[in-house]
Amino acid sequence: MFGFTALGVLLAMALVLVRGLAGPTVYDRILAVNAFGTLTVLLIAVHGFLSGRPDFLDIALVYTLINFIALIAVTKFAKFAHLGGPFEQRSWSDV
Amino acid sequence: MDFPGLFNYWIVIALMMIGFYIVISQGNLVKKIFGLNIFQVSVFVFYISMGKVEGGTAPILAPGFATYTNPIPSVLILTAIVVGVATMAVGLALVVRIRDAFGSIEDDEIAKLEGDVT
Amino acid sequence: MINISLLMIMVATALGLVWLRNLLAVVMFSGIFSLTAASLWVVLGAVDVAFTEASVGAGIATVLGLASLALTRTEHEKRTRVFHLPALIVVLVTGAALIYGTLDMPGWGDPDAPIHTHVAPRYIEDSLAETGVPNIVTSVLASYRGFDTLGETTVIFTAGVGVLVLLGRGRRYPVANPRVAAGGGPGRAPAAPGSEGAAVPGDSGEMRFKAILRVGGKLLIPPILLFAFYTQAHGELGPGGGFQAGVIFASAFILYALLFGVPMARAVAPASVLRGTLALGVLIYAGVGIAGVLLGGNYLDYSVLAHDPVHGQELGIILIELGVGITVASAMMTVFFVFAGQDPQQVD
Amino acid sequence: MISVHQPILQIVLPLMAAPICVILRNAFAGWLLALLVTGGAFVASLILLVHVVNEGPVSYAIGGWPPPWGIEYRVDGLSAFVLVTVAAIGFLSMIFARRSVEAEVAADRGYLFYTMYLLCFTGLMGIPVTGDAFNLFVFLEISSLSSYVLISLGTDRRALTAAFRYLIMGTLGATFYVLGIGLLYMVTGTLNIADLAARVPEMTHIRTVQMALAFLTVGLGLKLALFPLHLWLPNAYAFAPTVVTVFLAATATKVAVYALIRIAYTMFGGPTMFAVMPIDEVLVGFGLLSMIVGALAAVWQTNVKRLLAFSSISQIGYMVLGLGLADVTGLAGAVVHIFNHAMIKAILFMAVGCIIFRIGSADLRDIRGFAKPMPITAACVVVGGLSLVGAPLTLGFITKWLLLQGALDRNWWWVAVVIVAASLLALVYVWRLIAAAYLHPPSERVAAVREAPAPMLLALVALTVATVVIAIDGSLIGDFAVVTAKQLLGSGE
Amino acid sequence: MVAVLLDGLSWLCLVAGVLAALIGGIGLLRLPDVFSRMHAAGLIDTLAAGLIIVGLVLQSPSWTVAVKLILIIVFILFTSPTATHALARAALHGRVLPWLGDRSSPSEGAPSSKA
Repeated sequence: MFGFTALGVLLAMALVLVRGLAGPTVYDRILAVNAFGTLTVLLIAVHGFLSGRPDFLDIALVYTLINFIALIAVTKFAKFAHLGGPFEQRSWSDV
Repeated sequence: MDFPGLFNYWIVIALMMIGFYIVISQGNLVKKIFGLNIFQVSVFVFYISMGKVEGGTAPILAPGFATYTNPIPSVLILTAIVVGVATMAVGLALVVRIRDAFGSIEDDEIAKLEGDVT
Repeated sequence: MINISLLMIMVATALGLVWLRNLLAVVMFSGIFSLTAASLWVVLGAVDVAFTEASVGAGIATVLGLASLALTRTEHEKRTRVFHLPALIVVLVTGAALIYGTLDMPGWGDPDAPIHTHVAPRYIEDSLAETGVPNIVTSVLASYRGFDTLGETTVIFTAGVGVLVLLGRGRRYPVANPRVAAGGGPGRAPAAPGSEGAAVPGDSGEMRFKAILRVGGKLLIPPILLFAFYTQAHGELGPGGGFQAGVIFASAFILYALLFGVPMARAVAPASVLRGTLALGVLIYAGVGIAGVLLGGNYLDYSVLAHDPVHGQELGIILIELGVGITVASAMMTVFFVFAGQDPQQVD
Repeated sequence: MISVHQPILQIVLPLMAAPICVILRNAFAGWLLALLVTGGAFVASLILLVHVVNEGPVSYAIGGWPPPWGIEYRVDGLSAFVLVTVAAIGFLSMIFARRSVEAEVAADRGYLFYTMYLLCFTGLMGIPVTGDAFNLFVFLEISSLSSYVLISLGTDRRALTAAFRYLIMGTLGATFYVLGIGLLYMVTGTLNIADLAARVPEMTHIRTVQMALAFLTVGLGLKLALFPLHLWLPNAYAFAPTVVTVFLAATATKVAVYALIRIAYTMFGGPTMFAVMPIDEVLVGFGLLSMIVGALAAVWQTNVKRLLAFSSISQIGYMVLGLGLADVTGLAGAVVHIFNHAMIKAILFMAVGCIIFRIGSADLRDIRGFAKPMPITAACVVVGGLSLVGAPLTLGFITKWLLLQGALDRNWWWVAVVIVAASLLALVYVWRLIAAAYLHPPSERVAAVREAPAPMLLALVALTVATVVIAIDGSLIGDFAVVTAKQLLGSGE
Repeated sequence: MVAVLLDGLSWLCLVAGVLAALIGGIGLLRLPDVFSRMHAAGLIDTLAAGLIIVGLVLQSPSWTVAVKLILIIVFILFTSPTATHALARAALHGRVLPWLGDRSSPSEGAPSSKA
């Protein structure tokens, strides 16, 4: 049962990857990456049950968070072409 | 029903060679850095796949499990991943500085610009 | 069967990378590659490594890649050389040598390969008795091969300081080498950091873009930080530990910086504090080793830290994981703030 | 009388000094800390060398776990010898460093420079003493990462591209090294060098072991700039800040040569492996190519630093040649040249540093006639140049003598001919340097110049005197190298 | 009896979830432009993820696992719509016009608008 689900999710991942590679506009690619991330989370959760060690779901949780943060960064880059702003008039020194 | 024999290693070697090819052939500096990342991640996949034991579960002791996959490749790769990210961070910082100094991040353009200022 | 298909997806992604001209796509697909590699490692049983690779490879590497693309203002590679003969020859020769090398290798996953019979069994059997930590990877990482991890923490410390040296915004006093201290990173047309007049394009679009996200962010950041502390403490029992916790802790601040801007994030985590914690983590780790020496054991020998050796090992492992977490978190934050904090308007 | 913990504290103290230097956030304090730490490390390494020569190899189990399970520090004759070289050059560069860094690195990055220097010093000190193959990779990476950043601090914008190319080739080399260690780990199951030395020699027929040696050699070949893989070195040494060039030119490649010796002879058992897989002929071939190509390229250089950088490639060819000869005298030549070349290159680059500090340019035409206003520096250049060529009564001669003997023992007379030819080529480019110093009248800018500031000159003169003193009684180093070579070839212990 | 019911129900959820994922994947491939593809991507994020995780919750051996699963689905349901919203605004800002279809002749395969 879990095996079937895992294979199904893998097939969906392949489909999403094709859209990612082919995607004409950058927004298609961002969509593909978002869907790919969610499907990976599902794959890890299903595999946890498949291998009989369901207590590894922290990894799936981390994937969700990282997927969200990477997505916000990509979208912000697609829209504003920089990640730092908004820059109020405040200067600082790093060194 | 894992495919026995060395077929898995050959795919991993193919991955390594794709990464290695990207590093050598591509002219864009950012693409070189990410090609290097691909090459390193494939070497790590090679390490972890040699630690896998048939039917062994993750190396965290739990009741009811006897065989465990080998923990040592995981330890080595934890170190190597951090080294990879550290190199990537310094590499990307250098790319930004090169862009400021030379105005381009293409290998051939920079080589031309480098030549004239002797 | 799953790992074969995951490997196939990875090969497809890697081949895609060779053809993609759009650098943003290259960065995103490198993120997908790391994510698939991490899930492959979960399938192969290396959970800690999957944890780290996902948070570092898919998270930090993608964000750093984007920040560097923003700073170099390049979207597309000039022309992609798909076919490059000399490189192809070198790659084929190396690949052939590797495949020739695999001919005598033990098969995939057979239990009596040398690496499972020579050194590994002692770790699996005795690590619980000797270090009291069920997660064998954490016990080997922190105690048996603890010096490797000290070296590794030093490497991430080097990267943090290295990025500071390369791109850090300079201080505001006259210096011998004007090029470097010009502010906004050396070699840049000087928007003098001291002057308040640095015109800043905070157009209204940016505010509206953030309205929904800011509310979402405010709700999301506390759970992420809580999850980071859970990962730090949970390192002994399940997958987790210093690196993973440090990266998740830093990603919470990176999310804050993405939504509220680097100046706000800098107010929360100023450069001086980050430099201090960057150094503090390494000193904690090395200091635990020195404490071991002072108490009569060898360097990094935790069994002398407490009355009972096993308690000592647990105490030692928790302390150095803390040191690692602090250094990794501050290194990742420093790197992102320095990358994203560059002045957006650079005169070419 | 050394304390049991000396091998480990020697590495950990510089490692802890780096974060302290970040907290100090002051360039002078950073320099002072670096000076004290490198000085302490130098004295400690001397004591360790004496102890190891008298009482034999020292072994230290880190974390209290016995060797194959925990990481072990194993210091034998060769390790202590390389350790002393690195510590000596590190200490003297720090005496030299202060004024030179102030002139070339921005003031607000001064303390970060010393942090990076301490990390590079830690990495290079950690490699010779470690007894664990993967730990060697970690310290190799610490030293490489910090040297990329140090090189990029050069004032010329081409330092950035040089640092980037060095990063790409260095990381490829390190990844090849990890791949080689992975192949080796797969068939032996252990990472400890002593344990590998016991298990690998009887496995030489396994193809995985042969490929492991190939990948390790290529990986380290990239690190020590062997002929086809040397493209990153000239620009890296030419455009880096002077102190960085002095320290890296004298130590980084030498430590990589040490690692190659340790792998080829201790881990793979030297001749037993060469019988199955002719790596030694390959190394001899590339060594000779390095010698000739390096020297030829050096002759046409106008920038003094690039001239010396190409001469470094040629001298590394000598070491790899000695390593490939695989007999006692040849290997002894390689071992002794690690120290000799470190001292000679440190002298020459320090002298060039003094010239650049005063005259401001590294171009042979601009610095013509610097002997008149800077006699001491010019004298040191002469001593360094003669040792580079291998004239009698100099350090270089000891190496050349041992290498020639090694080549003739294997009755490869043509190798001996190439060694002499390379030395003659070296004479050509050294002569260009000395001629520029003495035979040309100084331009007015050069004439108006004074000697370099006291500390820079002190470091230079100390090195030169040390070179001359050691060279006069050549047997001190020569016999030590022969004993070490016998150990490496004999039981590989 | 309860076990059989639970197994049957979770098996049903899992199959439905996989179908939803496949439909989402195919939708992502065949739909003509970015905004319509967002529906397909949304389908994967919400329906497929929800069904599969509900299927897993029914099978989970202990409470901690169930709580973790619920936490995961809450996070997914919380972050995906926000991210897709941000993406839609970015696409509009990037002047990507939704494909309105050619009312006059139902021509197949209308050109998808390029950024």
